[in-house]
Amino acid sequence: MRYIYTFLIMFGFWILLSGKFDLFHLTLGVISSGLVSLISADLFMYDPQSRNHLTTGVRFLLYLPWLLFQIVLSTLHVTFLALHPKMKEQIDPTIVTFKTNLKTDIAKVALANSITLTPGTITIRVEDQVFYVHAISRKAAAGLPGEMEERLAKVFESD
Amino acid sequence: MDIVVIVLTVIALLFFFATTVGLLRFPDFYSRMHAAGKGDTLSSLVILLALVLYNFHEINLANLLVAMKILLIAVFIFMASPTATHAIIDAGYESGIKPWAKNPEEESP
Amino acid sequence: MIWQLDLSILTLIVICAFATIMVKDLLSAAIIFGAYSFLMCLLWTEMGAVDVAFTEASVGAGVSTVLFFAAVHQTTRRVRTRKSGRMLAKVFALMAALLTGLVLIIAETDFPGFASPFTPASLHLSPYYITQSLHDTNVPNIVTSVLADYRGFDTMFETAVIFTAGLAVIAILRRYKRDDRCDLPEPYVISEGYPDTIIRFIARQLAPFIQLFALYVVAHGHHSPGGGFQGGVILGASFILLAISYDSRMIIGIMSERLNILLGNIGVLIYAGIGFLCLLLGANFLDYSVLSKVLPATDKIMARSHGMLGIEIGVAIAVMAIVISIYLNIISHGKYDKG
Amino acid sequence: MDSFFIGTGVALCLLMLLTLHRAIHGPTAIDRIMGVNVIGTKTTILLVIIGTIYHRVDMFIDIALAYALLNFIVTIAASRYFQQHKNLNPKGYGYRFPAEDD
Repeated sequence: MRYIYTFLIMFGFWILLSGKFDLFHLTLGVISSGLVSLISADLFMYDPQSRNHLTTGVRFLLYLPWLLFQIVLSTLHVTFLALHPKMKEQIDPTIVTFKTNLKTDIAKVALANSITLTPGTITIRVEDQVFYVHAISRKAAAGLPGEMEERLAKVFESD
Repeated sequence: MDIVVIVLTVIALLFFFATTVGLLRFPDFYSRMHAAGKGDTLSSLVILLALVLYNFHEINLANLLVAMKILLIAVFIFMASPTATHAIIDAGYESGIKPWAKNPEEESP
Repeated sequence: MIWQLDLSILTLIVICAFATIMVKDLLSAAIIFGAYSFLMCLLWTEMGAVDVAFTEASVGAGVSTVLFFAAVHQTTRRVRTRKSGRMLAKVFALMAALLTGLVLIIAETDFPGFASPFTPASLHLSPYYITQSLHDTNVPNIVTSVLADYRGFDTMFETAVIFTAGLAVIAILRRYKRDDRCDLPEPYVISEGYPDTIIRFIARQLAPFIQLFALYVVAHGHHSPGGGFQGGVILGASFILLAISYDSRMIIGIMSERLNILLGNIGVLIYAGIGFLCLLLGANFLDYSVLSKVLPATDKIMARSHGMLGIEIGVAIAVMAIVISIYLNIISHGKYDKG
Repeated sequence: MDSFFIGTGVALCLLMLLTLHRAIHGPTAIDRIMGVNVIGTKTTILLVIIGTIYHRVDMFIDIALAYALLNFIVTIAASRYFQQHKNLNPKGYGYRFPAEDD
């Protein structure tokens, strides 16, 4: 099953890259995507629990606009800090830890990267369920883990 | 259309500039990483969006494919950039860089 | 040529080059050299040499910097500097460099002017390639047709050179006995490193895309920049990414040492085999047009195009296998046990 | 419009010059990696811009795509080095400046 999924995704990627729709190049595409899915399908879709991938994907796409909005906020925040004349009074870096309830790898990775992209915080490391986060000010540190975790739990772990 | 492209590019350049200034001005490694990791992602996305709009002046298949490829670059940057940020900052943490503290005597690690 | 960009990139390159020499820490030198390779790629792109730029992109970003890191990882970061006091030698070296430069500058006046259209090369050979190669081989990318068809013999031995480099690394570094370990120098603390979930996950997701992109580069070498060499390097880089983020046992699991060396041989053999096939069919070595007798539904021109694709695949396989085996040998001291 | 993009490219080069200051002067090797990572992102974008100036984006886009995928590998490799070695600035490293004579 996962070979077929990988093959379909890879073939879509090939069509985007190639842009040639004659028989010869499509055959090459089928061969290449078959080869890649043979080599690395079990890497690409390593997932102990089988779940409905499609609804998860749709919910993740719905999550993206909110994330983009957060990225805009965070860039404005960094811009403000960097150009602030008395920058050192504005920042007060700390390292905070917290424990998350998310269990699957993909949810943890999404949470970590979302933390990195939102204003004022960067994930340093993830040990099992404990996140080490560097926050640039106390205010940013207080807002962790925030509503992100609930949103991601809704995306990845509600079936 | 050109005006939109110019406005987007200028915004992206502004963010890039802020990123660079942050990279030079922030006091310690961790806060520099904030500047490098965040500013870059959004400004790359914005400038790539501007280039997509500019190259999409007439609608045909070839232009569509080029636009899709530029968007693919954006997607890969979006996936790779936070991870690279995380990798670098983790390496720094592992090798024991002390964070810069506002009041050094108050902090006790 | 856009002179504004040209000038600014060149300035950056010169700064980078000086910094690479001046810095004492070898690891930092490798890092700055990575930046140098980025800039070099930009310069070549800006001058329009797209295929060269692609080679620089794939080799510089994917492999060479990583190999430098691996080498520093296994040896030492320190540069041994001599105490000053050998002024005479330095002055002598400066004199020699200046003299050579002077001779070169004098010799340069005998060359034709830069990009002059009246040199012998651009009077006869280049116009032929530019006007006739599409007609001869049905391949729009002239660089590919020149490299793989008109100069096919040359390229075959370039592949053989890469193969030899791989053999040399194996011969020097690979050890089969378990007991002759060489321990690391004193000031280093080596830990296994924390198994990082995020890096592993993203690497796992990106690796298939990199592999498919590499195969695309190989297959579309005729129409866009790229070809067997670049594709092979990128393919090797995807495996190196997995080895870095997990462990070298991971890629040994996918591709064992025996298979790897076998693939290196097969790659070169495909190249030479296509050449011998042409010979058997009664034409010159690597004259692909006779392949139309074997391949279905092709005329002579398409046969040249397909023949080129065949040797590109051979080059890609050889390069991939050799890049992987060089990396594995360097990172594990030739023992294939960790990394 | 072309001259606008040339201006953008030159501006990006100037920013790269500033970033290069961070990449060359350290203070630690990890700061250098950070600088090189930022330079790599800018390189990707400059490649697309150069393609736009030449009106042949379809040729240049592949190189940019290769960079978007491969820039990641360099950063990961460098950071793995530090995760395993743990010594950032051992004694005697730095610049061959006259003040720092060894």
